[in-house]
Amino acid sequence: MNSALLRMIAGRLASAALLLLLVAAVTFALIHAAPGGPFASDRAVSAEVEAALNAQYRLDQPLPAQFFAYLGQALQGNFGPSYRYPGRTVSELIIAGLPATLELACYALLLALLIGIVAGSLAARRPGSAADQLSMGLALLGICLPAFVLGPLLVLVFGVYLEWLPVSGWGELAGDKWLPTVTLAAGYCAYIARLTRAGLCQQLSQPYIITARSKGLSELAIIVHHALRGALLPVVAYLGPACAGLIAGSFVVETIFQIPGIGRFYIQAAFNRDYTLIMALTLFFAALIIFFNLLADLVALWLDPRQREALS
Amino acid sequence: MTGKLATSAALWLLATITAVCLLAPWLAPYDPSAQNLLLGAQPPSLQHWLGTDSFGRDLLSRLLHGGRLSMLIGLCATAVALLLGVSWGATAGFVGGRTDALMMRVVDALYALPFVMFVVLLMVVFGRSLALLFIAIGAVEWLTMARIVRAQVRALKQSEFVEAARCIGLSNRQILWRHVLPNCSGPIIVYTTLTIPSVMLLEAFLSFLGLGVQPPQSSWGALISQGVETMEEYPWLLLYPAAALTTTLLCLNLLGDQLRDWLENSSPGGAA
Amino acid sequence: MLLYRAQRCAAVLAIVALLGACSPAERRADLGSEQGVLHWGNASEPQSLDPHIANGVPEQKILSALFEGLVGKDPQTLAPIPAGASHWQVSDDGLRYRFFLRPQARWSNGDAVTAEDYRWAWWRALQPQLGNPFATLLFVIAGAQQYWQQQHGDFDQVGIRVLDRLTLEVELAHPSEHFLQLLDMPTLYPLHRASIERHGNPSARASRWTHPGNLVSNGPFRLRQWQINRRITVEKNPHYWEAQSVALNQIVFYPTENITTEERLFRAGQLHYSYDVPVDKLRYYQRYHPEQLSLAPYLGSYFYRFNTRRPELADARVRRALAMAIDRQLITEQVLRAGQLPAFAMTPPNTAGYYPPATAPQQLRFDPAAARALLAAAGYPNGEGLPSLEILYNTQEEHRKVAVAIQQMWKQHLNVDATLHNQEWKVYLDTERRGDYQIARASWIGDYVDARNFLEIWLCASDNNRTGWCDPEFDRILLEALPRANSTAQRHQLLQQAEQRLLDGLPLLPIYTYTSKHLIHPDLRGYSANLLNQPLFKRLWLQPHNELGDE
Amino acid sequence: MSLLAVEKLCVSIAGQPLVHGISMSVERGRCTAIIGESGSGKSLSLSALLGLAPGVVATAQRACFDQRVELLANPEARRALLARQIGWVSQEPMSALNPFKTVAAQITEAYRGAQPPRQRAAQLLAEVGIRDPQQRLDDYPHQFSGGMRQRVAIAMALVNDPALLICDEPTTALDVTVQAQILALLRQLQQQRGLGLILVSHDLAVVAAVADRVHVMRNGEFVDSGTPAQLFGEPAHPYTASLVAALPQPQQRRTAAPTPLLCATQLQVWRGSGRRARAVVDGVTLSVARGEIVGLVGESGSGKSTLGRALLGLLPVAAGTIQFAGQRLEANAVTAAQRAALQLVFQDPLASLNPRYSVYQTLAEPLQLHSRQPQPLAQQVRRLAADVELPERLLQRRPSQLSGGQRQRAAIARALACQPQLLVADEAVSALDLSVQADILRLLQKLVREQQLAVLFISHDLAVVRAIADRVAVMCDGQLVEQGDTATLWNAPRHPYSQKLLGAVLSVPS
Repeated sequence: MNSALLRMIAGRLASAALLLLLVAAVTFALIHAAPGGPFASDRAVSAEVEAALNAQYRLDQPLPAQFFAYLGQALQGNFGPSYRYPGRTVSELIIAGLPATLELACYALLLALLIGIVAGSLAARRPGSAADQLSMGLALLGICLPAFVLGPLLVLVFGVYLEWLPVSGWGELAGDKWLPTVTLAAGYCAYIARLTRAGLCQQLSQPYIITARSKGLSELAIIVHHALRGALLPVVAYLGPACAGLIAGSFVVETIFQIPGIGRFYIQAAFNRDYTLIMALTLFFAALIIFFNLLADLVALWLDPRQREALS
Repeated sequence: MTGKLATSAALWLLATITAVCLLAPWLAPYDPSAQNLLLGAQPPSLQHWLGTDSFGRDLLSRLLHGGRLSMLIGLCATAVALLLGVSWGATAGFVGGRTDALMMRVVDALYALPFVMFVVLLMVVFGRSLALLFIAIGAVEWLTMARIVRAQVRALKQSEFVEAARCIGLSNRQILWRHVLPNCSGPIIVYTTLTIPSVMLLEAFLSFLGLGVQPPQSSWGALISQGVETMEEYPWLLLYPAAALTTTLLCLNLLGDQLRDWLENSSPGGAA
Repeated sequence: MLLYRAQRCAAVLAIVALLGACSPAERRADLGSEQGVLHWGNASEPQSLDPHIANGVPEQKILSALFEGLVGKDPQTLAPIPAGASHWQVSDDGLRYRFFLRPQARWSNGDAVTAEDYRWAWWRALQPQLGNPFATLLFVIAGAQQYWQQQHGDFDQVGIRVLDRLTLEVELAHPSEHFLQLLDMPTLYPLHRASIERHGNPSARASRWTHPGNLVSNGPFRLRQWQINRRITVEKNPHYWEAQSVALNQIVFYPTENITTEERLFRAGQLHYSYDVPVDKLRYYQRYHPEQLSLAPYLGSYFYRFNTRRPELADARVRRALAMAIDRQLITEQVLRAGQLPAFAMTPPNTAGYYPPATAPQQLRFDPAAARALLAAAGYPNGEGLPSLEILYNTQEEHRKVAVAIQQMWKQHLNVDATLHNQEWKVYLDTERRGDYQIARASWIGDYVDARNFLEIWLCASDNNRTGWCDPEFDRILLEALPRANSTAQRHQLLQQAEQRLLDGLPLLPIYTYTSKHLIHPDLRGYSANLLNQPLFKRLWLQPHNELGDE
Repeated sequence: MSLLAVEKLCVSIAGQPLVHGISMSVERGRCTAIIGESGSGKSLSLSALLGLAPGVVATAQRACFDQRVELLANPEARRALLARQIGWVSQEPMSALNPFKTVAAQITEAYRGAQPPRQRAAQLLAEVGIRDPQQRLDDYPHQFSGGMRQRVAIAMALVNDPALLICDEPTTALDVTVQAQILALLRQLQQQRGLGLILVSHDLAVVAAVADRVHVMRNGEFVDSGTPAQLFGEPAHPYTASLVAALPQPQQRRTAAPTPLLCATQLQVWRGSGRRARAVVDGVTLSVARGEIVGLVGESGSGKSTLGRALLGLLPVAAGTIQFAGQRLEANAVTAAQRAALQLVFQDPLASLNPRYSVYQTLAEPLQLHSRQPQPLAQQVRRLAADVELPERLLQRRPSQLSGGQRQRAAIARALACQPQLLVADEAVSALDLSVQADILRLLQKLVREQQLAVLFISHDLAVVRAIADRVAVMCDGQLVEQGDTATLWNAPRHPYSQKLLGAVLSVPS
């Protein structure tokens, strides 16, 4: 069992390495295909300067050589200097932006899980009831209300009209984490609520629920102790890929609320042709997605003894 | 009861929105790019039902034309996803064995790619091209379709009626086209219905970041992103496009859900 | 069960964490006013605080708080005022400047500022590896250009001489009225050699000498904290020679990229100064808080480049027709609305006393009938036969607005179809440089107040020309006649001649002259708008307004 | 004194009455059984009585437990009873246990006694006959076999020493030998503990083996009641009589053609791949002749279905040969003629029909492929339908609009459309109600007689096989342990496994 688990993890890590290589290659090709270099600016840069800069950053070498040199460095944990911000290494920039992004993602995920599971459970308790229709209606709305619509609307209502909460920043002013968190969480919350409801409804129709009922358990106990575990399996399966979405979502939310996270960095880096930063961020996000997918699978294994059996 | 009512309401609403957007060139009261700088941004009035933007352009006309483009992108990208996903998934599921394992490995691998980032990068770098937008979005959305179709095909391949079909001597291609794919059509239709809104969402997301369709063309995402800039002064410029997008997505999702419920309940293999 | 408990714990934790961050709203600016902390909106994250690498306006603002050149500028008139040098002498031929440094000037670590610090800094500014975008500014100094182009490797041949610890002599290549202005630019600031060399090769871009704790500066403030994408804090430099008259204790620079957000922050009492004002907010401030709105002329021109290598634009009559078919008044008043001036020439009016040719507004007046006639004369009656034109601009709301308006005017007045093509900044630069465009949006912001700075980009050999337009006579005036001019009046006359040639050739479509737009907190005193939009931080102070006055 | 007394219980779902006033009672130490075909309402009435099914409305004049508690009037009291006094064992051992919890946790979840829970769980597991109970406490349900799971479910019901145990089809999904064990266990518990037992079943033999009193249920009503001997011995009510009559009865033997049509020698079939591969069929030699029905019996997992498919050339064979009509049959080189001649009928008629095809399309498809007859297609389809006694008006219907028996007829007709010589019927009647089962068996026999078909009849139901087969082969763990003439094998099984299997068969006393 344990060795099977280790084998699975090892296999996944091996394919992850391959995948990261692919990501690196594609990204590298894409950014170097892009017109305009990192040092282009409105004021013409003289040929001498450009040559000196290219030599300094090895941009004068053939592309494959650059790529392999980059890979060699990256494997040693050196992601190079930022082109846009001389004097900063890429790692430094990522570490500077990471806390805000992670914090935002964590809060949003927690909020989404909390509200999503509770709302989904309430809805599944009596399918067709007013509570069900209300929460599922809201969930549908949540799915259809993208962050870039919801965010500005929340800002308009709570920040501008009511003046209850700050409209931008992260950890700068009291309460400025509320609006970004809610904005990012809404969509996920809605999905989780729907998945929980569907999962619960499905589990509640299983014969073992009747068995549980025949033990004289209350409906709440049946949901919490029996049905929820199975019902959460689809939620867990969803959460892996959802992390990818969470990152994509953080692009928008960080832009709307001017949060100094790495999502915003990414877009800036793409605009600035900060090659090393784009490479590192893409690889970082890819690794993150792979990691979360693996994590989701491990959690599913933990939740579901049958899958554990199938593994060994 | 209410579900049925909501569904038919959604259907009618969606049909109406689609119709007026598609007929935008004939229905729109004004030229969507005709400016009236002296008029500037005006709140909704009798002349301009949804008001005007700061160039004095009629919002309703822009909304209709923008919707046309949004829907076009939604449909085309979904078609790309559908074509790719169904053929890939059906092949993998039906052939099975090592081919299947390999093909699904590819899908798994692609799943783990930060596609949104690639799309962002692609749009930053090569910008502007609508065709690229379709392809980029379609390329993101086909993976789930492939998984769904493959799972369906595999399940159906094991089913007794497919075995029966093999037993009476049908060729693989006949089995696939006559017995397997038609029975996948339910999930395919449902997922297609659900893909359209997510594609529209992705387009809107890109337009919001300034990477989607380019002026003078306009999509709902682009209108929203412009509306956000001036939402305090001219809230109608945000609210109406947002409402249009949300309503359309809502209708599509509602229909997709209803279709799925309906198919699940009526499918013979389902809980009877 | 375990799962359930874990969920509950997580839920409670999440709520506590989020709620913990919530307390009654505070107004940062008010607090800052009392503590002498200035909260300054600064647009974007600075690329670097190395004066030889940074090339943006936001960086320049921070550097001007950290460093001080030999000569400063009066915040109102921009006239040279003593700074690092207490006084200076100019030779009669205008070629030799002798600067006498203040003996009490100190670096932020207490070291004395010496003439050698200037010389070394200027040596560093001319190292090509650094990629200094403003190195060309030093070319006024004799031998600098040759050194830069590596015609000789001997820095001693460059006209910079340290006469003694506190005396620096500079020899110019030719007389330049604007030389004193240049001394206030980051590229000519002194640098603390020891602290830079401590962090490696002084001409390496990736040096860490500019990080907090490493950066040694000679200005009224010193670097205290640098949180990437959040804020940069500078604090009063106790070693500054005039420290006792610096009123501010700290300045916090915020890289708030989105101007809508910045305006909201200002309104919420979080900033003393905003980098910009959204157009749609101008009306609100003009009506309700005119005292907080600062609109001032800004030394910058907004224009379109015509690619004269394209056959359809090769005919100057077509270009002129296009230029006469736009109603600049309408654009500035209805689209831009921030008091921008319609422009009919390249150089902004009153650039250090210089005015463009007086006939220019008449030449490029809004006259649809004349424009149509010109177009017809060029062979395109009623716009027929003219291929569709494409306006290239970099993706930005304001550029789009102007382009959309112009597109509409051409359609309406000339029946000329134009399409808009926006490109992301770097792509746009690349396209423009390759000449792969018809009409491209452009702008030029003056580095210093001098008309030549605006005209020299139209030289045949200039990398900034990019239109294919080349007029030998124009080049001759600027390159040969102008350096020999021996009075300001003569100089202005030559410049006007050159500009007239430019307007005759018309490789550009002047549109408007910039204004700087800021929101200014009533507590911020000592601020005066100027053409270069350059504040003098050491002269600013904060005066908390009356408790009763708060609304 | 009755433990449970129910009078005039009515049950309805969404306003539609489904059970119309049934009355019953059960005493301590006695067993009351309810028998009926699917859809008669037997399970529904009990789960409604105990409030196990949400959305079901139950009313009764009286539904009294132990003379004290009115079950329907007081849901809270009923729930308390469920925990302590009433145990319930459900129909499906595969899904009646929560797959996510260990058996110990499930057994003791509602435990109110004083013992340490794990000890109690181990004790109960021992009592229901699970070996090494201590070791198995932390196992999950999927680690138990079907019969063991049913034992766990019974242990779970017994945790608080209930007075009444309600078993809903407790053995339906189990193999015969396991069924016999479970029934023995129930009887033993009933006697040792003085349990009152309510048993719901469709299987007359099971009921006859356990019950003291039987109610026959049909369309929501009790149509007949009595002791098993009374009911099945001399059925008074016509419905009871028809049930008894539908029990499979041994038929007279046919004479088979002397040369076998299909002959398999030393057949070996592997399933799975890589390390998990194993021989599911191992060294089987079997033959079937025209006009003969060969029964293939064995417990689930013994390899019966795999063998059947291998014989049809649907699965590749690892070793051994198959001769069909004098020619070698290879799975990867089946000729069109062979394909048509070898047909299969499945257990689940619904799953074996394309849900999107009407009966007509289903039948037309093989005809288009194979038929060389000159008549128009429609006519051929109609004749085929007539052959399997399928009314012509059903031809345009989809499978979901047909009854179970009609579907199976359609499935058989499809097989016949190819004009087969050998028909493999894989559990072809197992999913059908007793009366329908009898009809289909009759149809099969008619076809064998009229068309000189060879039939391999695979079933786990020994009574059915005994009734229909001329010869029987017994399969165990992939091997044929014994084969021979039906009557001979039944009367004197030689192999120990056959003896065990046949010994476990229950029969209805007549």
